[in-house]
Amino acid sequence: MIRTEEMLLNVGPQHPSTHGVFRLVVKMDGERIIEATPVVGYLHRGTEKIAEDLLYTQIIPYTDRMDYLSAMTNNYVYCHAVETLMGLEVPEKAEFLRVISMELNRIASHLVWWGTNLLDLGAFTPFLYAFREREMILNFLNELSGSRLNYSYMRIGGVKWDAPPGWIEKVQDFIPYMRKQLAGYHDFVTGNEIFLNRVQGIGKYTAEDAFNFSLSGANLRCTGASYDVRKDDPYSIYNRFEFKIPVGENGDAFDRYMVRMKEIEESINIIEQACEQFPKEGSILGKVPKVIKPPAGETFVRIESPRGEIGCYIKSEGKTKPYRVKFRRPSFHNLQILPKLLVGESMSNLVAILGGIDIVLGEVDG
Amino acid sequence: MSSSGIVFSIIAICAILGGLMMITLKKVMHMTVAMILTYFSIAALYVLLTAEFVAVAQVLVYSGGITILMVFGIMLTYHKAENRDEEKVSSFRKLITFLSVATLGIVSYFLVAPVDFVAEEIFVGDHTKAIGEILYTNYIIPFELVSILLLVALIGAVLLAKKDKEEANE
Amino acid sequence: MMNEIMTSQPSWLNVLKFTGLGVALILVVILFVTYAILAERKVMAFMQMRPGPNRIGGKLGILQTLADVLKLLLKENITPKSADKLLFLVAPVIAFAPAFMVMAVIPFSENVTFANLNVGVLYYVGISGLSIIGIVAAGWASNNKYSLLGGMRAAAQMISYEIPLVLSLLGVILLTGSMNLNDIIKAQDNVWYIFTQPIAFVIFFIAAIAELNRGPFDLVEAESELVGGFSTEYTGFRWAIFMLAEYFYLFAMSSLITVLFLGGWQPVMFLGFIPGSVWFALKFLFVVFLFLWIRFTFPRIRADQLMELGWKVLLPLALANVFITAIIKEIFFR
Amino acid sequence: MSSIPASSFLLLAIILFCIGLYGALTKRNTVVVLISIELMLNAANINLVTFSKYGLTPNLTGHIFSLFVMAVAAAEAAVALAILIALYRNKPTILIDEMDDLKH
Repeated sequence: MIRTEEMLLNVGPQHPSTHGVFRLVVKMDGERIIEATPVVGYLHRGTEKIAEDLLYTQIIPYTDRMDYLSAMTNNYVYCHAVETLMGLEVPEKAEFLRVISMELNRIASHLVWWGTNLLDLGAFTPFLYAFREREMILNFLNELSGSRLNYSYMRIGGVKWDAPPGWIEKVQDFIPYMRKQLAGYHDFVTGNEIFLNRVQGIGKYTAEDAFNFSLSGANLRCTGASYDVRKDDPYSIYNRFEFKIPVGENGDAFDRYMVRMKEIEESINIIEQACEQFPKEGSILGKVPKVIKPPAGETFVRIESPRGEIGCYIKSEGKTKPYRVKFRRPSFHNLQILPKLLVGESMSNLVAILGGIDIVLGEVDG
Repeated sequence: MSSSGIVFSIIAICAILGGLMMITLKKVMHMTVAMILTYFSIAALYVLLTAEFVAVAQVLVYSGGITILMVFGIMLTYHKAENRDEEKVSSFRKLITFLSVATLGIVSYFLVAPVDFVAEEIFVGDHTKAIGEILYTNYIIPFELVSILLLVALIGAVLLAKKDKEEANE
Repeated sequence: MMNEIMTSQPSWLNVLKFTGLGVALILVVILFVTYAILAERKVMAFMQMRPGPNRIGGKLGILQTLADVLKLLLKENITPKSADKLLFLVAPVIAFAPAFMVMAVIPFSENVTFANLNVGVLYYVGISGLSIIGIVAAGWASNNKYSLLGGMRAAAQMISYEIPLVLSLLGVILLTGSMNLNDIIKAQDNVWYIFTQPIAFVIFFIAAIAELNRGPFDLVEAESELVGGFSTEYTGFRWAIFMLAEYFYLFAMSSLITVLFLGGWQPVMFLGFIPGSVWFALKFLFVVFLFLWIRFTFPRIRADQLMELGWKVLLPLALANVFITAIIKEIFFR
Repeated sequence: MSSIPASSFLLLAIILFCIGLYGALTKRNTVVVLISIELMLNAANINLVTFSKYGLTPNLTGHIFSLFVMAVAAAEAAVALAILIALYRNKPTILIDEMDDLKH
């Protein structure tokens, strides 16, 4: 390597592969990255600060905008936190609807990741395939919540709407179709030699590193550490369903890819079981007081979002507005390992690694 | 003037123009681009001399060669003030060099001017085939030697440019 | 034709004749390019389950490309403030001119060859290599880091792929005993070279994709990595010139593959009553379709992997192919 | 064809050779010096090819020699650039008269 002059390159905030307004200042020697510094905050909206001045119910729409690809899980973690604080009982039917919608959302989110990650790697077509299936899921969620992206479907103590007639059957019909398509995805991409060369052995780290950087979700499970809040700290009614936690071995970009692909399968399994056990009767909203005023105290709950462990901390002083709301946003934590991974890699690997981490900038910047 | 005469004049003007631009321009990139003109004109000249194979070889070798030189020019001088190198050469030295080179040119002109051979059709048919046959019969030993030279140059260049051990460990 | 120009007396008639022929060829190629772009978008849309261009010129979007070109013509030609103005202007020309020059040697049918050079194959390879200089120059002159990286990648890619490309041709040249493209077509009277030189075909095809800078080897532009590579700073018609050059090369390279490996205008047996130009067009369109298909199927390869493929896989394979072909020819076809 | 006298080719070769020589002597940038040397070799090539068409015994030998010259020029350029890299690693300069240290 000739020691040519180092070059400072601003990747982003306007760059096709930064998935939003994310900036990465990389110092390069030719195409080799010497140092990478992520610069976040371009999309910071101060959700947590705004929440301090809102009624408890008014905060729900703000949670949609954090991880806009899986708004359901964000809704849920917030509602779950308030419910824990108030000790509210959630009706069974509502829990089923929550689980089905969350898992559908997880599939939709992973599909976006699948498409965009391959787009980063230079394959254009898978993106459109992924969006075909995502479109169907968005239609389901649209029928359920009246919105395609920012659902605000969850309510404190239940959900907003009951499933429309025939909705569960439609979702059940979708399950075999999605399985078939998933097999097609594997045929199309997973066995591709160029794809394997691009992701195998790229952005490798160990389980220890992952824990030290407090990674979660597929970014943690790709190293072989089996940790999933749905299993390890079950919430909602996840303990009623049978599903596996897919883990990787090497902790490289390919394992992250495989873990997410298998997670789609497991989500399908959960939806299948949930649809079978779905109670026909029952209310969708628990006994919730007119004015939500949790008793003084604090709580922290965590659930598994498509991107990892999302947590919500609420401190209440017994008023109608929270004293402090704090979200543990998994994308933000997952991003922390990026500078370590990028050193010594090339520009092409940069997009592969960044795409493999699967960040959503709305969540990173809060 | 026949059409070949016109073609020759155009080619000659292009070649000289490229050369002059190479000397006068300041940036390495501009110089290399100017040289494309010259090398390409020389290739055209070969076509005029019915040496198609040599012409094509010229284009093939120099299009790659120029690209490499450009890359080196960029790699080693990027961001640096390129015209720094002009200032340091004194105009006296330039003048002296110019005068001596011009003298050489004029002297050789008088040597060359009386040359008046007649062009002959040296070979009717496929030049390329004939060149190949001669290369593999009369000139087989020089040909093999050149291939060995190229191989040695290749290996030598790789070794020279290879990373030092301690540097790789850094 | 070349010798005709040389020997003919200069007259306005001749000038008109040759200019007219050149203009006719350029019009044909531009017509192809117009519809190649439309076809690319339509094929891509078909493979991706969407309608594709369908607004301008009826449901098939027949006038879409024209509208696009019009748009590009009307756009402002921006020159970045810190760009090297002269080279920025000249680079598209350097990239485009060879793209048209290579058309001269390709025999489109029995009678239509513009220059029947006896070094046709080498001429094509040599001239097409010149375009890279334009791309490197464009990358440097833009004074943009992404462009520079794109330009450097172009140079590296060209060096790694030119050699397997030429070497894979040697097998064909050995079997024909000539570098004249017309002779190569005539030598495929009975059997196409794709059957006798399958390895050469595969190597040539891969190297051709790299040479054309098309997916999966489109590292030079690599929009997800380098934004637009060498053409990041180019706008309006200058950018269009680069695109035009790219599609000209698509045309030329598909024609060359048709000539070298698919028998050019030679008909498939029993179907000799169909004119040669139709056969040429059919094979040619098939090759173009292959290029498009590959582009939409594969992810982009990484720069170092590309060079590894070029130097460590394709080059030894091409050498082995030449060696084996030589031996076989020496033993069986003496 | 025969209307161009041999001397015009030779004259062009002289002019290009002189330009190359002048460049090689006055330029300080190694890359440019290399280009200039290549130009001189090219000028010599023009002579070789010219005399293989014109002259007392025209034959293809001129073509062959010009091909050899090209091969040698390529080898020379490759080695020169490799040396340049090796030098550049020790001392980041490509100015030819600053490379006069025998030892770094």
